[in-house]
Amino acid sequence: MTLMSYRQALHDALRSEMLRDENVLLMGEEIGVFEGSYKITAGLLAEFGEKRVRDTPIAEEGFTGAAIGAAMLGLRPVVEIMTINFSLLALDQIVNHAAKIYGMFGGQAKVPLVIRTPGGGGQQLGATHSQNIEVYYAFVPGLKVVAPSTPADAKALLIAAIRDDDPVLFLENLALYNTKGEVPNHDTPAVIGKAAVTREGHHLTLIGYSRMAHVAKKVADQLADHDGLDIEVIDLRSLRPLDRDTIIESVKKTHAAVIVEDDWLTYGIGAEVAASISDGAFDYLDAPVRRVAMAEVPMPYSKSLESAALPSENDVIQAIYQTLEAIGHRRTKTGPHD
Amino acid sequence: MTLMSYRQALHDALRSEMLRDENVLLMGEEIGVFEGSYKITAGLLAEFGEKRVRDTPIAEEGFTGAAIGAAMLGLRPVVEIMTINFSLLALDQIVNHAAKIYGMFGGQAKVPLVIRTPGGGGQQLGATHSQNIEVYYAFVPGLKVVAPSTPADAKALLIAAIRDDDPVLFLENLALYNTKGEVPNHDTPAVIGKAAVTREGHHLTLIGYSRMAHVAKKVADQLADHDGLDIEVIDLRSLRPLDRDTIIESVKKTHAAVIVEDDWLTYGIGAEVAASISDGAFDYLDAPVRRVAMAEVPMPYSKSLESAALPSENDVIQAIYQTLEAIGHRRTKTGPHD
Amino acid sequence: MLDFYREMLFIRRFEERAARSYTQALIGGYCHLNLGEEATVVGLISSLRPTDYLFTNYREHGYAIARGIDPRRIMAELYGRVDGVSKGWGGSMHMFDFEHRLLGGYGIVGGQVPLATGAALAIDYRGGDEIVMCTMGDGTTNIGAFHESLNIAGLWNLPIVYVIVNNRLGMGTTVEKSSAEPELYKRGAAYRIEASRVDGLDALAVAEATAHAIEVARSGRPYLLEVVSERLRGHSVVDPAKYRSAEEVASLKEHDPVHTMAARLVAEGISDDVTLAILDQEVLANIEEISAFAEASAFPDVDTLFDYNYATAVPNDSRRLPGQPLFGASTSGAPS
Amino acid sequence: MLDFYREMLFIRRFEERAARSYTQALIGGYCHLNLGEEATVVGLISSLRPTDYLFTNYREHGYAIARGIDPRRIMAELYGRVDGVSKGWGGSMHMFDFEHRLLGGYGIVGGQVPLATGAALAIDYRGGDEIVMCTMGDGTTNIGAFHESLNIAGLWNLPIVYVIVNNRLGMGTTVEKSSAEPELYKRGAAYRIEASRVDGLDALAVAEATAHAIEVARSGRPYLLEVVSERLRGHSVVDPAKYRSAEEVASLKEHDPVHTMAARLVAEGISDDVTLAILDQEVLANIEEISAFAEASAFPDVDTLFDYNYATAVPNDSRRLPGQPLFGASTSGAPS
Ligand SMILES: Cc1ncc(C[n+]2csc(CCOP(=O)(O)OP(=O)(O)O)c2C)c(N)n1
Ligand SMILES: Cc1ncc(C[n+]2csc(CCOP(=O)(O)OP(=O)(O)O)c2C)c(N)n1
Ligand SMILES: [Mg+2]
Ligand SMILES: [Mg+2]
Repeated sequence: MTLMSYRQALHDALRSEMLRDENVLLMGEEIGVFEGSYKITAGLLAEFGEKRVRDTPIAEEGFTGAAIGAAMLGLRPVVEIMTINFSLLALDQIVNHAAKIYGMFGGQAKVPLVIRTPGGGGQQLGATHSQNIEVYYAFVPGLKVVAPSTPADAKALLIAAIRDDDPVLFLENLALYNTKGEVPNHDTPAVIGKAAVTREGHHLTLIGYSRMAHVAKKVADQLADHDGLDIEVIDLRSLRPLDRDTIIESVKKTHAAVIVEDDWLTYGIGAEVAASISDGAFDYLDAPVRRVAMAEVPMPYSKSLESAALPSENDVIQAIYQTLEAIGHRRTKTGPHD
Repeated sequence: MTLMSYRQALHDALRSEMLRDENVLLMGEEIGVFEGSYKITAGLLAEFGEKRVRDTPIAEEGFTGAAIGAAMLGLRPVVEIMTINFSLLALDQIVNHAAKIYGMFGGQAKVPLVIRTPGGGGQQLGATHSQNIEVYYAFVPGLKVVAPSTPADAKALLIAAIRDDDPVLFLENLALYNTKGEVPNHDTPAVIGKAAVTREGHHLTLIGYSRMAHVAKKVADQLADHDGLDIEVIDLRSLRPLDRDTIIESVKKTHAAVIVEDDWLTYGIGAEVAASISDGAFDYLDAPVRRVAMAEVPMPYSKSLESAALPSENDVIQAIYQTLEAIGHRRTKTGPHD
Repeated sequence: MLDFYREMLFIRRFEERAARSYTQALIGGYCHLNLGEEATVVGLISSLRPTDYLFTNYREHGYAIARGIDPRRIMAELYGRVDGVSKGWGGSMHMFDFEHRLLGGYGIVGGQVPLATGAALAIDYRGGDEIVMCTMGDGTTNIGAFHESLNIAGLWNLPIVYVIVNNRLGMGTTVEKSSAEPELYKRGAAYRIEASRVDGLDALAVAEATAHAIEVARSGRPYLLEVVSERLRGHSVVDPAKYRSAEEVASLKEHDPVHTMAARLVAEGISDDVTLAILDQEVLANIEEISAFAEASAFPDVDTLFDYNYATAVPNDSRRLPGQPLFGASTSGAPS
Repeated sequence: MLDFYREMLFIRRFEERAARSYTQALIGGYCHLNLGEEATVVGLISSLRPTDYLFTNYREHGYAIARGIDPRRIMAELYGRVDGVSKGWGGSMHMFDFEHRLLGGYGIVGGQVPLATGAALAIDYRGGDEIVMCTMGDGTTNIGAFHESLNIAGLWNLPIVYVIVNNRLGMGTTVEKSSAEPELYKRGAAYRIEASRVDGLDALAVAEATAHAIEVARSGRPYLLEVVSERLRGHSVVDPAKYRSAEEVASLKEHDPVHTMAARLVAEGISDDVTLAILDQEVLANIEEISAFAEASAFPDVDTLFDYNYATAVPNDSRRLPGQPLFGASTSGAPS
């Protein structure tokens, strides 16, 4: 194990997969000479040359589509879309082409493609640069969508995504790049499609992904220290497939759930998670599933408004206490479970 | 009142708004000379001329963006995107621009724009032409999204959308164009943001929108005739804003809900509806909210597979009975409510 | 020339049969025909090597035939059957056959252009000597994907021939109403891509121009070829094309490439009316067999609905029919 | 010429102050400066009438200044304050002022191009005599929106001047690496749009070329103007621009348009060193006042977070803070 940043873990995964398989190439804006907007690809142009590290024109649709076509012929392109906001320009190629080609042609062509892109919020980038629209991808059959929150998962899931024969949307987060964690030295791919229980507990299930999996863990640890609360934390890791089993199993144990997400509440990722819990753990839930999410506005630039629009640790804590309170109330009324 | 088709109602609304306000113009592919792929705009080029009925090049991003820009200067463009599948190409203009301009610039510019586009499925159009991706729009603050199911609502909501000062995504459906209904002769706009209870009942709440609001109504009527079941039907009509109050009120009365939708299940429109019900009617629900939706595959062309992938009336009926059965079961266990 | 004619005639009769089958509800969805474009199709494909790749749009039956795919499988695809080239999943707009290097059949206008560009990138990456041909309609040159792709191909010296099949209409809109520069091949200049225009009603001329374009591509530079062709009928089978004048329709008939070629064969003494009539009978009989084969082929089994969810299986994949509950016995099926 | 110089100098000092304020954390997010583009900005805007419209990208502080917007409000926007041109909602990338007809400030590369085209459509629709100017960077010419928009403007004869501010880099990528036709104005030919190129370091030359372009636009045809300019520093304030060679940086300094213009003013006897130094002191003092004004302005009140949800209020609008439950007292607030 080595302690390293999320950024370094991504970089190392790219590099070792490029060394392992010469079909792996990188494409994207400013990933070469500029070394990447967020420096994930720093040094790779120097090491692998222009053939394998391709600076593209500003043409998200064109170069993403080109990567899909190259993948159909057996290359394994890893595309960087500078931020997920710009991926809207490539959406037709991703949804109508990458996601469809395998099924629509009766399984004749695979699309072993990875699209890496960071979500964000909280960096004062304003309305067009602060969106978390991963639900657009998670919604689409034929795609896989992963959203690691730790450096170890970032590495293992990126390796898995590159080796996977389907198009994978690999969600990163601007606020995670500098976070650190222990990362195994070996190159073992993770299993795509599995959530992780990152903290065991029995009072309530707290669910997040990407940056919010961090926040969830932090809040849970804090409440354990300060209040002796024992909260179970789930990091979804994969948004498509969604690992409902792991979530339901936890809620069956804890009887309550709070979801934390960086995207807008209505129709966001949490909607599916909450709907799934309310269905699969119907007889076990002691309180409504609570969602803590972004205020539904185009993200304002000004710090005062941006802070108000983004979910804070405090919002999460409040939602947890309100949920527990509701349970206490109900328990008094109906008696303990089992 | 006049009995007319959904197509005719749309046509009439466009025509009378064009007569009323000369700032209203139509833009889209093949809406003029070709008279519209689905003939909604038939005759309007002849009546209003090329200035107000504009055949555009095949450039969804370009002409949708142009319509947004024209709206900023006070025109009221009504854009037709031939099917919602092609709207992916215009998504950046819609999400990053139309939806943001009012808020991002501190309320200085309005975008009085309507985007009309049909969803589909069930016409053997294959994977790229059979998607229902309205959730992409319903998710976005700054947009309004309406989805009428009857000719009367089609007319009243289209008039409302044209007179509204915000960008409105107006969802139509290929399978609805030929359906008929009574339509008021006057031009009264509907209120955007309100669901309709299209059938009162107390056994269960059945929820749909667009084509599925029809299916829901039909199924409910059928079950009333055959089985004496009294099902309440809600037509969402507006997906953003979502009228949670009307839904919750109904479920508080019926204690059970089934949602029918034409889009994919996971992360679809129904997820938010189910999550909202499970939260807002938590103490009233006697069974999990059931969702009947499309199978999560790229839509196959072949009739056998397409039929299997699409929700049928029978699927809805089955879900209703299973839900009622679950309630019966639980009621036996816990006794009736109240 | 006779070979060209036979192929053109075959496409003609195949498409006419497709139109008929459509009205008989044997074919569903949208169905776009190559009627009028037979000389273009045959001329374009004739110069390709079997190892070259072809990407095209939804108007591709003729291309599939010309590439040498068993026409029974093409018709079976139209009929939505398991023996179809795309196993019934694609239909008229989405035909695919890796063996014959027809890499689709795409329903989104312009969607194939970036993909084809990427295939050329893959060839270049591996140092192969194949090239990619990417066809599109005239209306398609106005969409962003065209611009982005040609720029990338120009920058990266990719081995690709972009072909604009200019049938002068995108549905009902003329080139003049949709393209600010209606001499479409001239758009190559915006990317320093060599370009030319050829008469698409003359199969031999098309073949010659294509051979040059392919040569350029094989030497490592993209090429833009505009083929001025014709659409004999409506945009798709269901379009009555009322927006066309009687004179226009008459002129179309007059320049019909199949008839023109037949007349030329006779005039040049290469064939005669009787031989051509016999050939036509043979083709027609063949087409009937093809249709019978397609009709006899089975519809895909509902059990196969989730067969192509993913190429690499993963846990928790969603494999539910619309009626099935989210949780319960029926949620199994997923590999784990 | 002295007026041009004063304006250029003002933009120079304003942008330098913005860079400093950024490092002082008075400005957040991304911050792209017009340093090196002062002559371009001033030359372009000088020929516009007050009633003409301007659409630009995220690198727009100078344009906002040149259009005559109170610079205190521009700085206040950078500082995220209520007195900002966009009331603190937009920031550096999203400035807007309807009164001065600056219609944004857009953060998505190419996003402004269709919008500007539509504004020109609206003018044409109403028979107005205004024109639209739409500026963009060199890298922006490779995105689909550029192509689609110019085609539409060419087809519909719209009164718009598209301006490519070619600072020879899109972040770190050179024009040659991103555009297959690096003489960018030549791309106008793909839409039969008149086009030309001008030296962007010479404000007078830019003004002259712009005047011609605007004349064409006002007569009802689009125009494509390429202005070859310079970016003195990194892509944004935080970019150290390590990818540039020492010689390149030296050459940039040598051709600095503000210094060049100052030298010219002195050489041509229009001004002298002392006068220019005094002018600079005045400008610097003014900038400090501007910054002080911005700093004194309040942050937007959290209560205003939902003020711009919709221009036309509707029932059931979502107005919840992240911590608020979906149901309960706090869900009110919506107009009904
Ligand atoms: C992005 C997109 N927009 C619109 C359509 C609908 N559509 C299908 S074919 C067509 C016309 C295409 O014209 P052209 O490129 O000239 O090809 P042709 O059909 O004439 O062969 C249109 C608008 C589509 N399939 N995709
Ligand atoms: C669609 C999109 N892709 C990528 C970006 C990130 N980005 C911001 S500026 C920029 C470079 C633009 O270069 P150019 O058009 O030359 O303008 P300049 O910044 O040089 O003025 C890029 C890639 C973006 N904002 N939008
Ligand atoms: Mg055409
Ligand atoms: Mg630039």
